[in-house]
Amino acid sequence: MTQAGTAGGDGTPPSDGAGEEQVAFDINDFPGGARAAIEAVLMVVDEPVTEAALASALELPTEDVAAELEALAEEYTSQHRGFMLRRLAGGWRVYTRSEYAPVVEKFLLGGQQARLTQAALETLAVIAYRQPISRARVGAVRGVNVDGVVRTLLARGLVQEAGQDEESGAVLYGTTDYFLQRMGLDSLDELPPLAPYLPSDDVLEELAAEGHA
Amino acid sequence: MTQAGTAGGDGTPPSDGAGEEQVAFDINDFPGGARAAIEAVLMVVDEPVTEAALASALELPTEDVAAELEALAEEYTSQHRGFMLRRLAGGWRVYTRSEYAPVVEKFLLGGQQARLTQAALETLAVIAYRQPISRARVGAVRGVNVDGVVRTLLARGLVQEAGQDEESGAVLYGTTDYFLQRMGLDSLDELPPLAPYLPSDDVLEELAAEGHA
Amino acid sequence: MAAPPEVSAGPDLAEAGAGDAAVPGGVIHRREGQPFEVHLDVFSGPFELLLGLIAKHKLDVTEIALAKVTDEFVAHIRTAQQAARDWDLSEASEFLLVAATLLDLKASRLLPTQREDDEEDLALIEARDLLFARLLQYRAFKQVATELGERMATVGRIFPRDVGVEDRFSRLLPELVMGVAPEQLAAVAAQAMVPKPPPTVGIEHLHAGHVSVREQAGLVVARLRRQPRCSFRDLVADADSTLVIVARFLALLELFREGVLAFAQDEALGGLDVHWEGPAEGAVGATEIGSEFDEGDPAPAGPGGET
Repeated sequence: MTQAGTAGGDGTPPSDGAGEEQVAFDINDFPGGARAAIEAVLMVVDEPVTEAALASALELPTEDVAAELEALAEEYTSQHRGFMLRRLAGGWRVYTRSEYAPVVEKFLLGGQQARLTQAALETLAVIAYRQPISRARVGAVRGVNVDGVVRTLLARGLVQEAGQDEESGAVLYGTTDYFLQRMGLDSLDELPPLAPYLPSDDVLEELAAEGHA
Repeated sequence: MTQAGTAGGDGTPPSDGAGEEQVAFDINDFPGGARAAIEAVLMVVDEPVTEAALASALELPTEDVAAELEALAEEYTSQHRGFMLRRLAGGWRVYTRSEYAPVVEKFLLGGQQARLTQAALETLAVIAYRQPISRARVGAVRGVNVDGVVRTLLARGLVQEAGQDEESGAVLYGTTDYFLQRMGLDSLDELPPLAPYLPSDDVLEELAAEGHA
Repeated sequence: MAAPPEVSAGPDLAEAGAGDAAVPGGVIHRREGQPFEVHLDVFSGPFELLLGLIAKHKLDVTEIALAKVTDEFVAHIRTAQQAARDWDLSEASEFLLVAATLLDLKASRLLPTQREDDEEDLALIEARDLLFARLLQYRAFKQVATELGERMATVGRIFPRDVGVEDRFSRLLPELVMGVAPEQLAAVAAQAMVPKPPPTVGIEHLHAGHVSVREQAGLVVARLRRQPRCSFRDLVADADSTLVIVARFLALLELFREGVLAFAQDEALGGLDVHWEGPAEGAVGATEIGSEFDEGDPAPAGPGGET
């Protein structure tokens, strides 16, 4: 099963081949090249796959794999495919395109997808921006007991337990990768900034100064 | 507990929409048309889908759907995609193209050793001690939907279907011989008794009383 | 102990994600022939209600002229209490805290005092700023939640391919590392099967400090035994923070529920007198007092006092 494995479209072998275990394929022999090979792997993954993992399987430099992934994603878009390739939650994966959600939901879920209540959304927002956070603290922000809502979010896989508060021992919660996916985010850093919604410093100062108005 | 993905396999649409809110889409409004909508569905189903099921979901004549499917299959081939669309066992499904099997194999083999997640372990434990048990019951015990986790355990060969609940008709699950083997047990009788790990009766009663008050 | 009420449910709220800045002014909207109702499915907390009232009167959140809002808020609480006697205590206490702060604010504006360095004044300013800060924070999260809801309804409305490997590859799945002894499995199973204790609500979140309702209950009981008739004012005379006052008040409510004391109040908003009616010594279930509030404290053994 050995063969010349000096892969790499750009001529740089990922490893210096000599005396090493060889791969049973040459990426260039494939009619669709590295791009099609990447597509094939994407068909079998059940979680976002990193560029590094793909690069290792294909014996290609990570940069090449990243470039192919970007190109594939663009290709799917320009061809108006029903699916797309997105980097979400830290890795690449094939998703249905959101325009076709009604059809997919009809097919997969037999109808509409349950939507979150306003209370659940608010609780989710507090957890997303303040994680890891205890239920009590979320309740403090929302001004109401959130136990039931947190249970709902747990059951929906949007939040998960994320350790314990050292002092109080209270369970802390954080968001899941599924949350990132449902938000169309690659990482928590991409959450819309909260700052614009918070009052500016001068408003707060004004408040403080107005004490004896 | 609803289950996604049951539709289509047997050719029946998930719901015929009669008396139900109609899904709000017009196939012609999609940039990629019916073809892209079909692709979207095909990308996320794990059972072969019949033309009739697709036709029903898309509200299109079956002949049109069949023609689109043929066209899609040809398109994937001519574009040298890494996947293909094949009609097998009366339904259509996306598969990796065989040429790329070596890459897929390498990718799969290169994966990290898999560990059960905490959720999977808990689910497995509950099934082991309460078998035969339905997914819904496990979910009730764990307080979350366990459909995905049970699928993982099935794929891993640790649990299997073990009959049907007489009343509800729900599928029941039990552990496999492979499970015993991996646990180093000769039979289920050798599972350690739960009692030492359970809180004392009065604590349990108290918990139960509080939980259901 | 009553399970916490479903504070918000109902798909009717889904549209709130569509930028409807929810004016729960409708909350205290009087329906034909019906008393005021607590529509817990329409709003879900004092901040929600307060924002609704503020929006209704087109006041800026930072506007201090809240007298009218205060009146409506207090009216709302009163009717809510009448409408639902089993109002969740933790929720009610949150409402009461907001109401108390608002009333303090209103009172301070009605009284022509200019006591620059009065401690009460300072505390008042602190309370007001705290309330506003929390209100503003809540508003920010509410708005960003709307944005998250929109993302969920658009770019997030996608489905990953999660098909599993084809049969021909299934033998290639990485070897599963079990690393679990049967005893561990038993422990995991036992843990999963034990009914989860009902979640507790702490009051530590109301302020930074941590005051134990249980401890305050012990203190209150000791004092009442010495002086069986006592005003609430006296009971909290030495309290060094609002939180201590709240904790003692909650402790009194719990003791009231235990049937060991009675309240007397001659007129609305008048002084509150407390009469001790419990045993002169011995436990009064005080070990459980506060278990509902004192998050993180080791839960005392024994069921919740009703026995």
